[in-house]
Amino acid sequence: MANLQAFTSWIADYAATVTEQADYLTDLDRAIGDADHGSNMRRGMTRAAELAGAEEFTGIDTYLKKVGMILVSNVGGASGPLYGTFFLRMAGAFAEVEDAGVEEVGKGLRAGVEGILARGKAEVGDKTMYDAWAPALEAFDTAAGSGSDLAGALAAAAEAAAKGRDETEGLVARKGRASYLGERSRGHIDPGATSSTLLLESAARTLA
Amino acid sequence: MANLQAFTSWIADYAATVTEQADYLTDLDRAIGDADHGSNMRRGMTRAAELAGAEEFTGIDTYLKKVGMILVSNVGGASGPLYGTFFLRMAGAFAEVEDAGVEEVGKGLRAGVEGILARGKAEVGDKTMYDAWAPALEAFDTAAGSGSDLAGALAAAAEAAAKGRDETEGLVARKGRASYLGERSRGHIDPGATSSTLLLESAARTLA
Amino acid sequence: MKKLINDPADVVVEALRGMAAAHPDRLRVDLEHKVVYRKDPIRQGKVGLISGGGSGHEPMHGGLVGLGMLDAACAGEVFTSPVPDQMMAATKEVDGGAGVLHIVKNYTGDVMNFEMAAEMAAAEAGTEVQSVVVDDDVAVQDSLYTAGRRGVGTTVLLEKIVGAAAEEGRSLAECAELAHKVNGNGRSMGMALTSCTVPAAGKPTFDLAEDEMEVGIGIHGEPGRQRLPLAPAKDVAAMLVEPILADLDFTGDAGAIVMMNGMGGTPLIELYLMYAEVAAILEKSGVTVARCLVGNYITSLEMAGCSVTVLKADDDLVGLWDAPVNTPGLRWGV
Amino acid sequence: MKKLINDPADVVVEALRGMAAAHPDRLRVDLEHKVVYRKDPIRQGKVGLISGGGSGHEPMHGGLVGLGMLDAACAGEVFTSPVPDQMMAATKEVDGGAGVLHIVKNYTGDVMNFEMAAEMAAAEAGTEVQSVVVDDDVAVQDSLYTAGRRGVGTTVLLEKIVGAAAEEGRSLAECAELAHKVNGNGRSMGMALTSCTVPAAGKPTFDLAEDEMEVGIGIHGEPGRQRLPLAPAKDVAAMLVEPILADLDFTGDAGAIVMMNGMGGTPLIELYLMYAEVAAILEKSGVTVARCLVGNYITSLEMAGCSVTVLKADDDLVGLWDAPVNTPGLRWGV
Ligand SMILES: Nc1ncnc2c1ncn2[C@@H]1O[C@H](COP(=O)(O)OP(=O)(O)O)[C@@H](O)[C@H]1O
Ligand SMILES: Nc1ncnc2c1ncn2[C@@H]1O[C@H](COP(=O)(O)OP(=O)(O)O)[C@@H](O)[C@H]1O
Ligand SMILES: [Mg+2]
Ligand SMILES: [Mg+2]
Ligand SMILES: [Mg+2]
Ligand SMILES: [Mg+2]
Repeated sequence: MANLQAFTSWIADYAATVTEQADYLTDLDRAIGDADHGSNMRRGMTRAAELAGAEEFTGIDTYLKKVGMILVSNVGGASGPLYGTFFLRMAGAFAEVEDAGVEEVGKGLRAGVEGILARGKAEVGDKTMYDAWAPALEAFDTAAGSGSDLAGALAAAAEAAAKGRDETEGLVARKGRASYLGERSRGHIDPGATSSTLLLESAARTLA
Repeated sequence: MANLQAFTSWIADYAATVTEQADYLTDLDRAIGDADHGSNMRRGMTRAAELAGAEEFTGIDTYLKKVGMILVSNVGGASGPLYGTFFLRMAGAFAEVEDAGVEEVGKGLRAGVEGILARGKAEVGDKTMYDAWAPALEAFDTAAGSGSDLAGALAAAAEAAAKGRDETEGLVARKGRASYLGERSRGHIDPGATSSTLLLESAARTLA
Repeated sequence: MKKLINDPADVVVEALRGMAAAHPDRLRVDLEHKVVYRKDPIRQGKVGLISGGGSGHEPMHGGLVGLGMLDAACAGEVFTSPVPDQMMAATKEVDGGAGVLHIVKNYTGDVMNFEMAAEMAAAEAGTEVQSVVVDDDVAVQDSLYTAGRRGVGTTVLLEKIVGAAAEEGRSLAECAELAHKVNGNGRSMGMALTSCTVPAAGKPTFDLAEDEMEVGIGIHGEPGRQRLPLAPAKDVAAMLVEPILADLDFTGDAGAIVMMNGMGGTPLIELYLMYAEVAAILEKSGVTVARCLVGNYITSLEMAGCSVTVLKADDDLVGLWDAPVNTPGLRWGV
Repeated sequence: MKKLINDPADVVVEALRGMAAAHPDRLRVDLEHKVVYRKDPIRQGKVGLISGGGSGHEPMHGGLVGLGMLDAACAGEVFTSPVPDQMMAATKEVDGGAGVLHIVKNYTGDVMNFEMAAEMAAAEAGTEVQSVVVDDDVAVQDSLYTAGRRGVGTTVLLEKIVGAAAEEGRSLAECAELAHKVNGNGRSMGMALTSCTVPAAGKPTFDLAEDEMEVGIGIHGEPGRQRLPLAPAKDVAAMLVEPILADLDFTGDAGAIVMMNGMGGTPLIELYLMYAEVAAILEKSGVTVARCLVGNYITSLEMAGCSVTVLKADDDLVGLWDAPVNTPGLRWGV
C-alpha cells in the first residue's frame, strides 16, 4: 500500500535518479535528438521535488496534480507535456484514495499512459517512451491478475519497461525528433523510453 | 654583366622560388601576421613573370617598370606597394643601360630600397624587410668598393640579407602587422625579410 | 565548450536581458515568462501574432518581434520548446480583440506545448486562438505515420508576410488562411559543416570529421539525413536546391522569395558565395527570384552551415513582403 | 578547412557575384575591379565616399554601400588590402564634382595602397581626394615609432555618420573633419575564442586550446596581445570595456554610440548576452548609451569572438546616426 508519503518519496527518488543520469539521458538524446533530454528531466523533476515538497497536500491526487503542473510549466520540449500529462491524468485515479494498492496504482498508471497516448499519438514500435509503457502496463496487469501485490506488479512493470526500452534500439523512429533521422535512428536506445523505465524502477523502489 | 634577358630570368627564377616557398612564407606570416605573405608574393610574382614575359621590351628599365606596376596592381597588402615601389624605383636607374654591371645594379638596388623606405618609413631594427635590405646594400657596396664583380657583390648582399633576416627573430616589431603583437612578436623571423633575402639570392643566381 | 556565456543555466534569460538593453525603443521583455513583446501595447482590432520555440535560433523569434511582424515571441530553453505558461501569458497580452494566431514549428514538443496553451487560453480567457504549424523541411520524408516534416526557414518568411497582413487589418481567419498558404508554398533544405554545442550539454551534439558534412539537418544541432564527403559550394548548392525544386513547382509568374540562411557560424562571405550558386541554379530551372534575403535568420547556435528556403510567391505575398517591417532582425520601409 | 567555397582563389569574386545577385536593386558590382557601387550614379555635388580593405570582414565594406553610407567599396583578397587600381577606378566613378573621401583602416598595407591611389588619382584626373585613417584599437599601444593602432570597429560607425553627412550635402572638407572627429572619439577592443582560416592558407592562423582565448585581437585572424584562460562573459566584457574607458572619457551629455560586434562565428544569442554585460559596465561607469548595434558588422571570417566599440557622441553625431541608411548590412528610415 502506498500513501501520500510514499508518492512523495517516489518523486524525490526519481528526481535524484534523473539528476544522476542526466548526462546519460542527454547522451542518448545527442545520438538521435537534440541533446537535451537529460537537462529537461533534471530541470523538471528537481522543481517538482522542491516545489511540491514544500507544500502540504491533502491527498495523493492533489499532490500528483501539482507534480504534473510543475512539469508542464517547467520542462518544455516533448517530455514536458508528455510527463506532465502523465501525472495530471494519473492524479485523477487517486481521488479520495489515501492508501493505494495494486488496483489503484494500476488504474493510475493506465490513466497516465492514456494521457501520453492522447498527447503524443504514438504507437508501439514508433521508438518512443510508449515502447516502454505499453509492455509495462501489460506486465503490471498480468502480475496483478495473477495475485501479485503492488511490489510484485511494479517490479514486473519495471522489468517489462526495461525490455521495451532495450528493444527501441533496433527500431526506426516514426515519432519525435528521432524520426527525422530515418534509418539512421536505428541502433540507438530511445531517451524517453529510458527515462520512463527509470520512473517505473523508482516506483518499484518507493511505492511498495 | 646583366642584360634584359638576365633580368627576365631573375623575375622568372624569383617567381618560381616564391611559389615553391609560398607555404613557408605564409607560415612565417601566420605566426606574427595574417597568414597571407606567401599567397601575396606567389600571386604577384606569377603575374609579373607571365604578363611581363609575354611582352617585348626595349630596355631593362621599361621591363622592371612593368614588373613594378604588375606588383602594385596585383598584390595589395603591405608587400604589394613595397615590392612594387622597389622595382619601379629600381627601373629608373637603368635608363639607357643595356648591360648592367656592378655599378648600375648597385645604383638600382639603392634606388629600390630608397623606395621601400619612402613608402614604409621603417628603420633598422623595426623587424621588417628593411632589416634584410639595409645590411645587404652595405655589403654590396663594400664588395663593389673592394673590386668585386657583380656576381661577388650580389653574393655578398644575399649573405648579408640572410644574416639580417635571421636577426629579425630576436626583434620586437615596430612596423607592419607584427607590431600589434608587441613582445609576442619576438622569437619569429619576419616574412618580408625572408622574401627579400630570397629575391637577392635569386639575383645572385641569375644576374651575374 | 567555447562560448561567451556565464552559467549555462542562465544563457537564455541573460541573452533576453541583452535584447531588452539593446532595443528599449522597440521591445519590452518579460524576463519572468521569457517573452519578448513589442514596446507598445497591441492596437485594438489587430490580430495578435505569437511565435516561439527553443532558443538558439536567433534572431528568430525574439529578433523578429516588432511592427509588421510578431507581437510576441516565447523563448524556451536552448533547443527546448517553451512551456504553455509562456504562450498563455503572451496570448493574453497580445489579444486586441481580434484573436491571436500561434505560429508553431512542427516539432513534437512545440506542437504539444502550443496545443496545451491554446486549450488553456481558450478555457480561461475566451481568447480566440488559431494555430498554424510550419512543416517545410524537404530533408524529411512526409508521411501520415511519422511526426512529419520539420518547421524551418519558411517560418521566417511566414512571420514577415502574415505580420504585414495582421498590420494591415486582416482578420484572424484571413491571417490563418494566409499562413497556411505560405506554409504550403515554402520549402527548405539545410546542411552543416560542423555541429553545435548545447550550453547545458557542454559538448558537441555530433562529431564530424574534417572532410565530412551533414546534409539534411534541421535547426537543433541534430544529425542530418546523410553524412557526405565535403563538397564544393557549387555541389552543396545543388544538393540543397534540387530536392526543393523536386518537391514543388516554383515557376510561377510572380516568382519566388528566396532565403539563403546561415546556421550561425558561417560568415557572410560564404553565404553570398553560396547565394551566387543558388541563384544560378534557380535561373537555369526557370525560377525567377522576386525577393531574397542573405544572412543569419534561423540559426542553430554556432553551427557552421546553411539552408535554402524557396517560397512560391504571388502578387499578394510580394506586396506583403515589401510592407514596412521594424524588428531587430529585419527592417525596411520605416 | 571547412568552408562553403569552391576554389580558394575565387572566393572574393564569387562572393561579389553573390552580392550582385542578391541586391540588384541597390548595388552594382564591377567584378573586374572588385568594386561594389551604389546602383545609381553619384548625385552631382555630393562628396563621394570610398572605403575598402581586405575581404573577410563582411558586411564591411561592400555590405555598407548604399544610400546614406558608402558610394563604393574596394574588395581586396581575403585579409589583403586592395590595390591602387581599384581605388582609382572607384574614385573616378564616384567623383560627383565635390571631391572624394577615402576611408582607410590603419594597416600598413591599406595605408600604402590608398596613398598610391590618391597620388595617382590626383595626378591623372584632378579629382580632389582626402583621406581619413581610422586607428581606434586600444589593444595596440599607440606610439610615434610604431605602425600605431589598428583600424577596427569605429570604421563602421564612421562610415554611417560621414555617409549621412555627405548625403545631406556637406563639403569634402566638412566630411573629412567629421571623419577625423569620429575617429578621435571612437575606441574598440576585441577578443577571440577561436582562430579563423584564410582560404588560400588552408589552415587556422593560430591554435587555441579548448580552455584559452586571445584578448586584444584585430580583424585579420592575427593573434592578440594576450593569451588568457577562457573566462565568463562578465569578465570578458570587463576586459574589453575597461581599456576603452581608460583611454577616453565617454561621460558626455549626448552619451555614446555602442557597437557589440561579432567576429563572424559567434551567434547572436551570445552577442546579446555579452551586450547585457557591456551595458551594465557602461551604466556603472556613468556612460549613457544613446544608440547601439548588436550583430556581425566587422568580422574576421568564421572566427568566434567579439569586439566592443564605444563612440563618444554629440547631437550632431546622433542626428547623423539616425539619418536614413539603406545598405545590405545596415538599414533604417527608408
Ligand atoms: N509523439 C510522441 N509520443 C510519445 N513520446 C514521444 C513522442 N515524441 C517524442 N517522445 C519522447 O520524447 C523523448 C524526447 O524528449 P526530449 O528530448 O526531452 O524532448 P525534445 O524531443 O523536444 O527535445 C523521446 O526520446 C521520446 O521518447
Ligand atoms: N613599414 C614597413 N616597411 C617595410 N616593410 C614592411 C613595413 N610593414 C610591413 N612590412 C613588410 O611586409 C611584410 C608583410 O607583408 P604581407 O604579409 O604581404 O602584407 P600584410 O602585412 O599587409 O598582410 C612584413 O613581413 C614586413 O617585412
Ligand atoms: Mg531532446
Ligand atoms: Mg600578411
Ligand atoms: Mg529539445
Ligand atoms: Mg594581409
